[in-house]
Amino acid sequence: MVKREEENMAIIVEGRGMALVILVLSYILFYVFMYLGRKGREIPVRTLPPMAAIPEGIGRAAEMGRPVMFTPGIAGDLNDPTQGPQVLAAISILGYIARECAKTGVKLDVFMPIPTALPLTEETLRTAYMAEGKPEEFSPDMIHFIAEQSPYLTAVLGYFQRERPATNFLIGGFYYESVVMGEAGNAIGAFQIGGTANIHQMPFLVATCDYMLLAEELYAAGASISKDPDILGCLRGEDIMKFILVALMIIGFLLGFARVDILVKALGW
Amino acid sequence: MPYPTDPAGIAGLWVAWLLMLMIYSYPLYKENLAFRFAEHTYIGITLGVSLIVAMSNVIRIAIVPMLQGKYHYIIPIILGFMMYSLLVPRYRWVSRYPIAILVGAGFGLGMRGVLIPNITQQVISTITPPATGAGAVDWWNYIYIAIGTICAVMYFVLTWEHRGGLGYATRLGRWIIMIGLGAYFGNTVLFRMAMLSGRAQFFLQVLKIVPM
Amino acid sequence: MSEELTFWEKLARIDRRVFYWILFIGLMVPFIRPLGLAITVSPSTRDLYEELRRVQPGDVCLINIAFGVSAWPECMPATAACTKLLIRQGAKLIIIGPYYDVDLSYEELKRRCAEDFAKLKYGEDYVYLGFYAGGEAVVAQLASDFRSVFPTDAYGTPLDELPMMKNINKATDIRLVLSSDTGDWCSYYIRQWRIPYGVPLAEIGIAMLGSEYMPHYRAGILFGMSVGVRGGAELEKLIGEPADATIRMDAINISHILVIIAVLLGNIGYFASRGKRR
Amino acid sequence: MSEVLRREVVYLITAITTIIMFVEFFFIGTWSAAEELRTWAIIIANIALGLGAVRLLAEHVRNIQRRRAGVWPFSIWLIILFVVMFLSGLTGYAAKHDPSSNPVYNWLFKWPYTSLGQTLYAITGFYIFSAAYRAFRARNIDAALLLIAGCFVILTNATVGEVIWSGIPVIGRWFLDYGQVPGMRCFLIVAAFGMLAYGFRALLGRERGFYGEVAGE
Repeated sequence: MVKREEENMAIIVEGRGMALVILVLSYILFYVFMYLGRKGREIPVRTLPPMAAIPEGIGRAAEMGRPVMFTPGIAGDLNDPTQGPQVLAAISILGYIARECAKTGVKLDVFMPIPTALPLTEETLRTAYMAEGKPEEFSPDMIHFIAEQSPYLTAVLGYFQRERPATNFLIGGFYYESVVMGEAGNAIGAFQIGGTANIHQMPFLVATCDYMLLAEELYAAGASISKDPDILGCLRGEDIMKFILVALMIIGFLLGFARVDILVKALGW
Repeated sequence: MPYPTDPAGIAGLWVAWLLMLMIYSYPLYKENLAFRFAEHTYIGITLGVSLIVAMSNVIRIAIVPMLQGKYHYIIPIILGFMMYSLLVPRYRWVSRYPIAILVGAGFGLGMRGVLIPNITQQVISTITPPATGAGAVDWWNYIYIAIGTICAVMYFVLTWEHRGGLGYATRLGRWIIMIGLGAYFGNTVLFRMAMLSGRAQFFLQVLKIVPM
Repeated sequence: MSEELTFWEKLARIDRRVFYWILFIGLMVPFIRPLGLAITVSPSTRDLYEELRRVQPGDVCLINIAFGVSAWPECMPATAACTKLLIRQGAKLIIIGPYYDVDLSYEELKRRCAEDFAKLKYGEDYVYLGFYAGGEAVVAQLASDFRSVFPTDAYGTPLDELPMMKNINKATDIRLVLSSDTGDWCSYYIRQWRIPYGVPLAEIGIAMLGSEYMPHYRAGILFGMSVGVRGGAELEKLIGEPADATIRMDAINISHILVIIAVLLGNIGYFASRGKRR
Repeated sequence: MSEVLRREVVYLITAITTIIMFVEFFFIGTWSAAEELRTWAIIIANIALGLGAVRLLAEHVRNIQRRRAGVWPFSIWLIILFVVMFLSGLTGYAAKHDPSSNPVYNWLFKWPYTSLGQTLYAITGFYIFSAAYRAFRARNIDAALLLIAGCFVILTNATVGEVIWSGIPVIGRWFLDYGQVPGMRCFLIVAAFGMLAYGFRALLGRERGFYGEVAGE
């Protein structure tokens, strides 16, 4: 299936060597700490307030007798390099939210504008309700599909005032809809938890949500709930990579004053 | 767009104008029948447009090449239709196969795509000193960006407690992040207001208060 | 909640709809009565203008309309001003766009530069190749072989039958590229055109991209940059033809002042009512 | 056996696809498989839209059947519009390979559709305004920094800023060109690691949350 046309001494594409080193190094670190985690090594993790607030948000909905809304933003199809992984991370978090909703009997509405993610969403909800012993409460009607960004936004806006959800989860790959949903959600007094790795939308979710998962936290959210050794191990690996980068930056920064660019060249390899 | 002269154009213009007001009745007043009408109009039309576009994409990317001899394109077409197994409870799991390819492609492209622009290039830009002949201001910016980036990255250390030295660094990091978010927010205001002013202008244009 | 609110508390809790009405009406005012506040030209716009002025008659320039109809208010003024300038320099234009409503945008562009386009002959002085899809891969393809992406122009005429396109088939045949974006298209052109082939490139899209591409502009990768509608207004000033963006800048000014006033009210209300509570 | 088919094979396909993308990126050579898989993914995603359409229409048919208060007449309207749009587009496409060649499709696309698009795109103007009013309050140092940076940039973008004080654009430009850089850069870096770790677990078949499986079970 794969054919190589040219034989050359160099096998790595020019300028991508360091990227490969970083990838391999990260993977090794992730693996080592995942292994240690499974062996029972304790890895402390900073609690993520947004995750801790999920039960609070759902409890609030139960008290008020109103639904809970979840949406991953317009994002992109699962094969989209930047949006796809965010959608998947959001669906993982949705699994937890759904279980909490099933426990408390709160109605959950999911607005999912991504057709390729529909099967995963359905499967996740079904499993969550099953795990709580209430499979009969799950129905595919909980998932609302709307094609394209702006119509999806209008549908969510209409839903907000018609159904008045008590809690909104805006977690995933957001674009311009973030600020509108965040503010419109605020206007109906909803408690809101946001999350995205799309830098251009972070300011708006920070401004309009009560809690917010920023960048990496979106992917790591699972750890603070499940204490899954795999996720914790990866987190430790990520932290060590961050320290390595910080060390490189400190050294490079100091070398910069002497105008020694050896590190710049090495990183560009 | 010039002010239309044909009846269909004039009707279109007024329909567009009314639909705009129906949508804006939501922020300016509250959810109401007019908004609901515009909402459902939009969802219905867009679903039609998207399906037509998706269909022509499939014809262009898959069917035409297949008819020209790339017979293996029948595979992704079958995989695509495997997604519809979701509608048949017994065979729901079949939809996982096409999804596995999408997820794999997304992760593969995503992970390889972040290494250079998000990691190495960001470090390189952080440690590249200002050009020769740079003034004090340039050096100050160099120091600010380097220290700021380092502290902000430290803020995201999740498996160590933020105490001692790390505590100071992360607090500074948090401030730096807030400055970034504030500046980004402020910059977006320009774009959004330009768009909204376009609608305000359209409101007047249709009424012929200002020329089109 | 039901207790009587003080004036300061009310100030901190003004109903959103009050702001929305003020904003929508405020934005209409300058269209009826322009304020004409002065506009200063920023260095990135000036660099853009200077480089466009260096275009020689007969040079072929590519204009990438990477915005949809929804972004006309922000992107169209700068695109129109640059198009006018290029036509006056005697450049030949190739116009393309990756959004499927690009036909409407192209018609609008022609309408805004009607006087200039009237002097040109289609096929000899400018061509419209129309819609293309497929993201960065297609931009790369375009750099090496135009005809594989656009076998014909938007009207179905084969490229070889268009006199202007006779010797044009790859990135190096192009004098410069202007990309007006709402998304990532400029970075595709940076990676696939600017870096490998050295084709001069400028971004003339939405304001948010101004921050994103500022490092590229500073590094000399982009020869110039027009930032949103403000860039459009600056270009209109430079070519001496105030148009849409100049008027719109008044609306921008009003809206920005309103935002600042709202922020001040919010803070005054917040601090005054907090003081009371203590 | 069916468990293997339902789970392990799926993870294996994900992993192989991911690795093919890596190989193409890092190693010199012509890797047509990667290009091919990407095209496949695009085809699959386009076909999947029909699934969404089925779901959307089913929801509105249910609304009508159950006479859902306040909504069901609109559901009828939605379905009528969809049918008109789809059939007219189809006729146009069949005739000239261009849906817009049908006048009904063209009219609906040119007026209601684009106008609603512009309207919704611009509606953010309202919400960003009220978001600034509520969020830009100096409750603590964090919020104060957000406020200061935001206000300077807002006044810099408007020409009126320099009329108020000539220093405003200087400071505002500093925030835009330098002030925001470290914060944004840090997000790029940490989000990248988040994705690497998440993708790594998916590659090993250990991240199954999105496949509807609860971790640890």
